Amino acid sequence: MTVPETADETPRAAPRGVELRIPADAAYLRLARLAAADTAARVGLGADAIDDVRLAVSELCALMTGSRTGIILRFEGDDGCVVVEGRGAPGPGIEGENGELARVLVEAVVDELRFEAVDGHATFRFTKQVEV
Amino acid sequence: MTVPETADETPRAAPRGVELRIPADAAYLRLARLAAADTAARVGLGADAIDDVRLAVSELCALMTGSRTGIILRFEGDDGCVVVEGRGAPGPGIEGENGELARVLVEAVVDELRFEAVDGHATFRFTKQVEV
Amino acid sequence: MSESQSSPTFAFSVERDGATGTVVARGEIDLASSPEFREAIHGLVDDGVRRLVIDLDAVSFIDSSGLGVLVGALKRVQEQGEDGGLVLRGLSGPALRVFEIAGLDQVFVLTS
Amino acid sequence: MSESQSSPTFAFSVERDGATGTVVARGEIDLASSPEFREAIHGLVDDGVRRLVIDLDAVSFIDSSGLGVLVGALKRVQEQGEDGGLVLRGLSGPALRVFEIAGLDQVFVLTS
Ligand SMILES: Nc1ncnc2c1ncn2[C@@H]1O[C@H](COP(=O)(O)OP(=O)(O)O)[C@@H](O)[C@H]1O
Ligand SMILES: Nc1ncnc2c1ncn2[C@@H]1O[C@H](COP(=O)(O)OP(=O)(O)O)[C@@H](O)[C@H]1O
Repeated sequence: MTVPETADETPRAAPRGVELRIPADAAYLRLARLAAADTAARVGLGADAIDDVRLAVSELCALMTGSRTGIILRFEGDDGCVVVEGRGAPGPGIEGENGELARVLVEAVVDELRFEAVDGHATFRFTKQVEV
Repeated sequence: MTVPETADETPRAAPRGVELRIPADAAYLRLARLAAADTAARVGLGADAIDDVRLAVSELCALMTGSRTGIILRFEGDDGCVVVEGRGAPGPGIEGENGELARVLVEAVVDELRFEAVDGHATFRFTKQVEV
Repeated sequence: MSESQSSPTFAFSVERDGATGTVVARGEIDLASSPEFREAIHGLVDDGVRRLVIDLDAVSFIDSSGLGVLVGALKRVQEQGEDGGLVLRGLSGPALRVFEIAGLDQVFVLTS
Repeated sequence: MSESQSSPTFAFSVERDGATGTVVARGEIDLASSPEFREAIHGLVDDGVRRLVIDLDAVSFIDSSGLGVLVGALKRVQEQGEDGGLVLRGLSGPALRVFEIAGLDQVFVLTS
């Protein structure tokens, strides 16, 4: 994931993809889903695959809600493939049955998935390809 | 508008509001509108006021599309008031009749508005209050 | 019938007829909206409802927290004894798919 | 009748009956979708359409670029002479509001 190098006054030239920063609060999960679905639709994913990306982003962000830091999401779409990266801190929901179910659901709906939560940092990356 | 001070690996603690970075391309206006409407709904604006915020963000971002930099948007909602700030570079649409009409529309639908385009930088800030 | 709306995109209504309670949910059930949904369901069971119908026809999204609420509801009505039961009505589209992935379409009684 | 869809959230269909052309638009008309919309309308007029009906009933959003397309369409049909005309059908909700702010509800012939 790319993070701005310095605090310059203008946006970086020709950025690729979309970056969304939200508070680690459940009230912002809907916006994360909207951004996910918008990216997936722009890349040309079908209705079911868009729902899959929406669910995956929502569940992964939910695992980071309730933490004291925000959540940073990056969405990129190229060649019929969506790549979503996220970063935050593990929230209380990461433990327990719902956290387990969340991961089962995400693994079932995305292509490649990496999710790590160590030392108070949580990161994920997943891809979803257009069906051919 | 707050920009991250350094390229640290974790999100800043307890961020307020939402930040969205999009390419300066018309294909991303819809996402800017979705983020605007989501913020306005979360703050409790009524249906018409949500439409106003959606239109204002869309028109202001359209004035910056086609430039070579991206667009950075910040959405905050407090005490029944939405504040939207944006930054980018002036796009070709800023000149001519549609650019003028865009500004007329925005001025009609928001409360306070500042829009500046100088030296290749464009910035805006507007507020929209819940009707009481 | 009572109406409730916790988030701009989730709402539900509750109807009660003797020991039967019907909850009609609309919109998106996620970590933001599921607590209020859970509370309403628990309230009905605590209040003597034994047969629960939860209508999910107009639910466009459900996440693991929403599934947790429904699994919890099933356990609660079953704890009420032989006459306790839960039916999920109108489950379709994206919401049904989540149930299938979780294997929960086999656990619940589904009707159209 | 022909169908077209330039963006995931905008689509329109075109019907032609002699010198009358009907364009039914659906979804969001913004800077991303208005060029294709403009092209279709210009194509009809270039192709001999004199009376144009543009149905905006299912249009949930229109921006200044969309208004520009419609103003341009009006000018084009009026340039065709006495028999040229444009009617906007089904304008309501947020889209109507934008016309009102721009004062364009007084410029166009609107029907329900
Ligand atoms: N992913 C899951 N798999 C299996 N059982 C679950 C899962 N999630 C929740 N449950 C069960 O559903 C019950 C209710 O969960 P929850 O809604 O979190 O609590 P409550 O009992 O307060 O409704 C839990 O006691 C648990 O046994
Ligand atoms: N905001 C506006 N106010 C008044 N007239 C406008 C406005 N926007 C566009 N027009 C008129 O509409 C016509 C069409 O605009 P446009 O759609 O940009 O070009 P085209 O003629 O290729 O359709 C322009 O020639 C202009 O006179």
